[in-house]
Amino acid sequence: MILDTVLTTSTAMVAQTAGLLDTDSFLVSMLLKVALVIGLFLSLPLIVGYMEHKAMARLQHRRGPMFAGPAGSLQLVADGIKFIQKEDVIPRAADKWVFAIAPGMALVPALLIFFVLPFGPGVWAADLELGLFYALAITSISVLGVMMGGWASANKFSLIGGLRAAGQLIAYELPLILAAIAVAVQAGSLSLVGIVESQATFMVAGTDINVWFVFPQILGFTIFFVAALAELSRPPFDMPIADSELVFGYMTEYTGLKFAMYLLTEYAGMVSMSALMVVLYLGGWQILPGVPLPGCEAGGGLFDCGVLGTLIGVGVVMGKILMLTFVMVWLRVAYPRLREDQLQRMSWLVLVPLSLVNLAVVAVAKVVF
Amino acid sequence: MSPLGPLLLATLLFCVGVYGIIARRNAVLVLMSVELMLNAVNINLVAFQNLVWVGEEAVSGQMFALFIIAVAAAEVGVGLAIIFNMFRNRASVNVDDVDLMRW
Amino acid sequence: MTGYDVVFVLVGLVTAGAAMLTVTSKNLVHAALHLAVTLAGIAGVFLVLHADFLALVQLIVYVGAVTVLFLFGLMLTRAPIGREALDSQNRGLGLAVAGGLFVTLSALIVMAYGGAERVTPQRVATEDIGISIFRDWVLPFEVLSMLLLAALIGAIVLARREAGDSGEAQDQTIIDFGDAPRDEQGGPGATPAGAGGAAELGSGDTTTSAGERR
Amino acid sequence: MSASDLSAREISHPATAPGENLNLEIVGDGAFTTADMTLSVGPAHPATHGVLRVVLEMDGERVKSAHPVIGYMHRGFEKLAEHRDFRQSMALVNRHDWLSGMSNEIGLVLTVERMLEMEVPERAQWIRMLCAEYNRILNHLLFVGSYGLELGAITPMFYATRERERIQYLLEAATGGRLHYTYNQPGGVKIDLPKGFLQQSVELIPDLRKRIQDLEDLLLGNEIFMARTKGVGPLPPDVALSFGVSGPTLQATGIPEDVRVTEPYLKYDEVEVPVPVGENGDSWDRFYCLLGRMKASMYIIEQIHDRIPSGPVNVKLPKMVKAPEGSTYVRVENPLGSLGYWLESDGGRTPWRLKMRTASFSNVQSLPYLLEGTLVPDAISVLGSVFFVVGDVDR
Amino acid sequence: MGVVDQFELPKPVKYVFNWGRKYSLWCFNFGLACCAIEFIAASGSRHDFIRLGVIPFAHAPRQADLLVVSGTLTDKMAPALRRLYEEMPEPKYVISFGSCANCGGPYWDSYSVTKGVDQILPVDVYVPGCPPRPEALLDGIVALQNRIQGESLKDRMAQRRREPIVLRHDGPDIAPELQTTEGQEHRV
Repeated sequence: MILDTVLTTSTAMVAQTAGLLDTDSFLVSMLLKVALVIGLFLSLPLIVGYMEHKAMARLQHRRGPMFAGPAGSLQLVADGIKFIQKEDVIPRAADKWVFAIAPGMALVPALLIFFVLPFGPGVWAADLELGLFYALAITSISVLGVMMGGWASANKFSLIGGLRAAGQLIAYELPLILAAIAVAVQAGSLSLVGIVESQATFMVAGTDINVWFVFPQILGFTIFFVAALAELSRPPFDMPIADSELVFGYMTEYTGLKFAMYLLTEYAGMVSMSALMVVLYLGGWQILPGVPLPGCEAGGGLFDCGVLGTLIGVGVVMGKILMLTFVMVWLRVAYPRLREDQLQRMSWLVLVPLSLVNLAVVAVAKVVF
Repeated sequence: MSPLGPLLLATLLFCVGVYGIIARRNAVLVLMSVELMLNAVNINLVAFQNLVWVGEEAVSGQMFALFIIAVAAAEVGVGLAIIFNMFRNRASVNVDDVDLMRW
Repeated sequence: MTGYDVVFVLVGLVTAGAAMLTVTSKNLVHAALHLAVTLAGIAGVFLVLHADFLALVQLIVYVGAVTVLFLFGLMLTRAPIGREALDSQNRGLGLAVAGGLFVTLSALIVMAYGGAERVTPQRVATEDIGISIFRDWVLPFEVLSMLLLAALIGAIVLARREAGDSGEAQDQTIIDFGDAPRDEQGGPGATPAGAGGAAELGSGDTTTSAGERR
Repeated sequence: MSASDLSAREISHPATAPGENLNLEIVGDGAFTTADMTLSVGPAHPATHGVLRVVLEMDGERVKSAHPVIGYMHRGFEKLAEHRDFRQSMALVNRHDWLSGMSNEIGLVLTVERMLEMEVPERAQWIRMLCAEYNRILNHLLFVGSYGLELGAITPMFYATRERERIQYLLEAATGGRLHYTYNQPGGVKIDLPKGFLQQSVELIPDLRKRIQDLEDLLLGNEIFMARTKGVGPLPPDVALSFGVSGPTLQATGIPEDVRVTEPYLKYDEVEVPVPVGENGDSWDRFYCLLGRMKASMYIIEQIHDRIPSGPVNVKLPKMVKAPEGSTYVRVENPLGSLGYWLESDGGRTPWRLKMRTASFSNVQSLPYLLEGTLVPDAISVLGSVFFVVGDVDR
Repeated sequence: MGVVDQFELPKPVKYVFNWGRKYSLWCFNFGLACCAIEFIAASGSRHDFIRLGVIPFAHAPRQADLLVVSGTLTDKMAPALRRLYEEMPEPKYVISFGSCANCGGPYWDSYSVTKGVDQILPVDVYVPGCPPRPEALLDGIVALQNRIQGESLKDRMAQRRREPIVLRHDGPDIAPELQTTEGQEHRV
């Protein structure tokens, strides 16, 4: 299933063999989906970045970017254009190949996750049977790019940053996965679309009140959110790039486009983690629990929406993503940074046990009700 | 597809692993070579199940592969811990140097 | 030739090449990175064989955890990683054994399966794997969990540095001023972006050279 | 000056803790040294706000020893002062500790006035106190902000600058300067406070109190902040005294030393000066004392509002101020601790020697003691909370 | 880089590229002395140069486009500054902020002070004052931005010495772009 997606996209041009590409329209729709995913991958992080600029500014009694584009909305576009023009410096002591590949290694997983994320009714590139598992697996390999960059830079600050990032990612992957497993248990599915679907039909036991998984699993949601913050190295867990200690962590030596790739990775990670949370806990493109989208009443109420319904659905998902990313920005504004060992202690002594308890409770509840 | 390809690839990986174990003397690299061999076995198991005994109900091949992956992870954890200890005690991770009991 | 074959050949070539680089690489960290490519390639092979679940497990456990653990260890210990330290004297022996083994085994395989008919790989639903684990394999599964627990504890105990154990080798404070110019390349200049650390890690000559220079 | 000039000798004589002898000889065959790493933090590292350089010997992330390297900001003030008369020196003296220009000026004018045995009008003394206390709040606000920044909280800095702007606006109205006032002169202050100054000042204080409460809520009670600062870098009182540490860093160790109380100058003996003290001398206590001192300053300012008399603000000075032959030493409570000027005059129009004892210099001396054995993030936490201004260290 | 500064770009492309550089000045504050405090004030809530696209989140010189040297540069510090400047990738801009950085300022006769950072690196904008007000920095930034909008990257890379912008005291108090009225020409 995963392979089919990959096959049709990557070998569409070379493998003109029977069985793979049955119709032209299939190819076209596949290309469209790839274009859509890449478009979202390049645009959503910019929106989140702009939101961060402005939200931070407002929370700090400032105005934020004002002159690049209307109300500074093109600030990140300007940044991008600037990065293209910057000199590409590779330190002499650096390991050139690893140094050059590392940002790409970080960027590609961030892009790959976007292929399974549902951004609205029918708006996804692939609905994998193992979608959730796929997303978590891809998340776990993004650390390689960070470690490679940290090591290859030939800079002590970079090295420590890379090591911290690795330790942090390993530590927080466990609670993240355990929290996600609890959702999968409750939904009885690993498919992201299937999880959204099961949230639409999940009732409080004994009644017909529809709720999202965030209500029965508020603990799991909290754990997932905290672990996601740590995975993304967002404040208050931004030790790998702690400016006052490590200058810029693993990014210290990176210039121009390579640095921009790391930045894009960070913001794309914010988007994909938020989208995962929306899917897992916040009911996907449902406006409110039990309220179907307009136009979607026909085919089961979730997938067969008209154009209007689809657009509204996408809007709802984007709104929820922005809401979650805003909370991340809010935390950045409000909190100082933890210490590395405190972070590890918090993961192993608090989050992992709690997520195990959460999983056990959900499993028991699933059997009992 | 034919089972020949995966089986040959697995053989190659296994032999590369054997070469690594014999030729390398850095303990970490030896550990890596062991991982290569284990993975070669995994390919074999999956290939036999999915390509050779097609249509059987049991999923023993994948099951074995899963167990091997889990055991290998444990092995790396303990193995690296042992190597660190060795580095700490002997300031070296050469397997040739670990001959304290020999003489 | 189906699309699967094409993909398999591509993935297989990458995997085999990366595996060979893993055992011949002169640089320890490069070896670990090649290993990561190899393991990811094997995940690709699993995909071709329609073992999706296994492929993702491979990604999470091997690429996401084991390789990272290797890299972590290498970067943390700064083991002597010079070129001569990597290979032992019996490279020829290794080549002979591995080559002989490969020829023998592949000949056997070709004889046994050379004429096997082409089949579409069997797809096993994830659900079936789950059912299988908890119906047919539950005892090994529990034993495995005990093993993992034991390994976890064992690794912690082994790697843990006992209190008071740390200073033993370094009760003298050693400030390596001899390294300062090379570390910082002409300036207490301050900055972050100095060339330093990984040069030692990468070329790995620090241990010896620092000792010799004195 | 480059790294190659940085011989072993140069770094190897940092002040060590009393009774502790760092063995800087290169010993052993180096087999284990590869696990250690020398990290040179600064002089342009974000953590050292200013250009202090700290060389850290690290084992993993643990600091084995730390050696501050000072002198990157040495501008030769003491020498320059020998070629400027007292009124000209005033322009330089507020620049060595650029965050507390007013207190520096007061220190120097008090020294000169004591040499000249000059009577200063009452109102001038009260105005000096008022401005000095505002200056103290300005200084502490910046440290509150930058300390938050070092721990990864960005917002306190912005809140602090906002309040600083308001105070600076006020002081600018009186003195004409935002940072460097050059407001004092021997015998008083340059000009009287402008009309409406006191009114605005009275209105400002309640606002300020509210904003500082906001800052306190944002940091002091924050769980992460507490986790990062409680018990980090504790400084025992006796060690602090032996290093000559003063100001909030000393008060945090539990010693209520404050020159305004123990050796009052200006009119500090006529107002009540609360002195906050800490318990353990750790980073949290130091930060707490910083906030406490701001509150104390606001309390003092309110007392000044009630008691400031009217009258002249300066005396007529001769064309050339010549200090009589002799020497004197005056110490005042700078925002960062006790500041002392020792003035030796040969009767000329410039000092024969003007020697400073600055708070920051002594505070920095305690760094090797404090940083040893900490983790890098804790080292940053300590660096930020041992309050110093690099210009004040290097002069 | 590498390509875009080798050739004279077509006008629309040049406009867009210049626009990008103009509004994305990631700035590295080489805060040395008193002026650094005014720099902080300029980044703070009231003056907020992030409005102008000057992002102060570049913690390392590698990501910076704009180097603001604020404060007294001593001879001991000078090599570090030069090295920092070298570490910044092209195209890079330098603002000398404050009298000390411009010419030594009140330390003109000190034995340990470098009299002017232009002795060791090319300066684009001199902002006078001791210390200059935050508004003066904003003014300097806007002047620099106007220059960036009009410049040709190829020419800039080709020339070693640049004609600096010196802000005069008789300019408006606030940068023209921040004013509602028409800005005046206020540079030499």
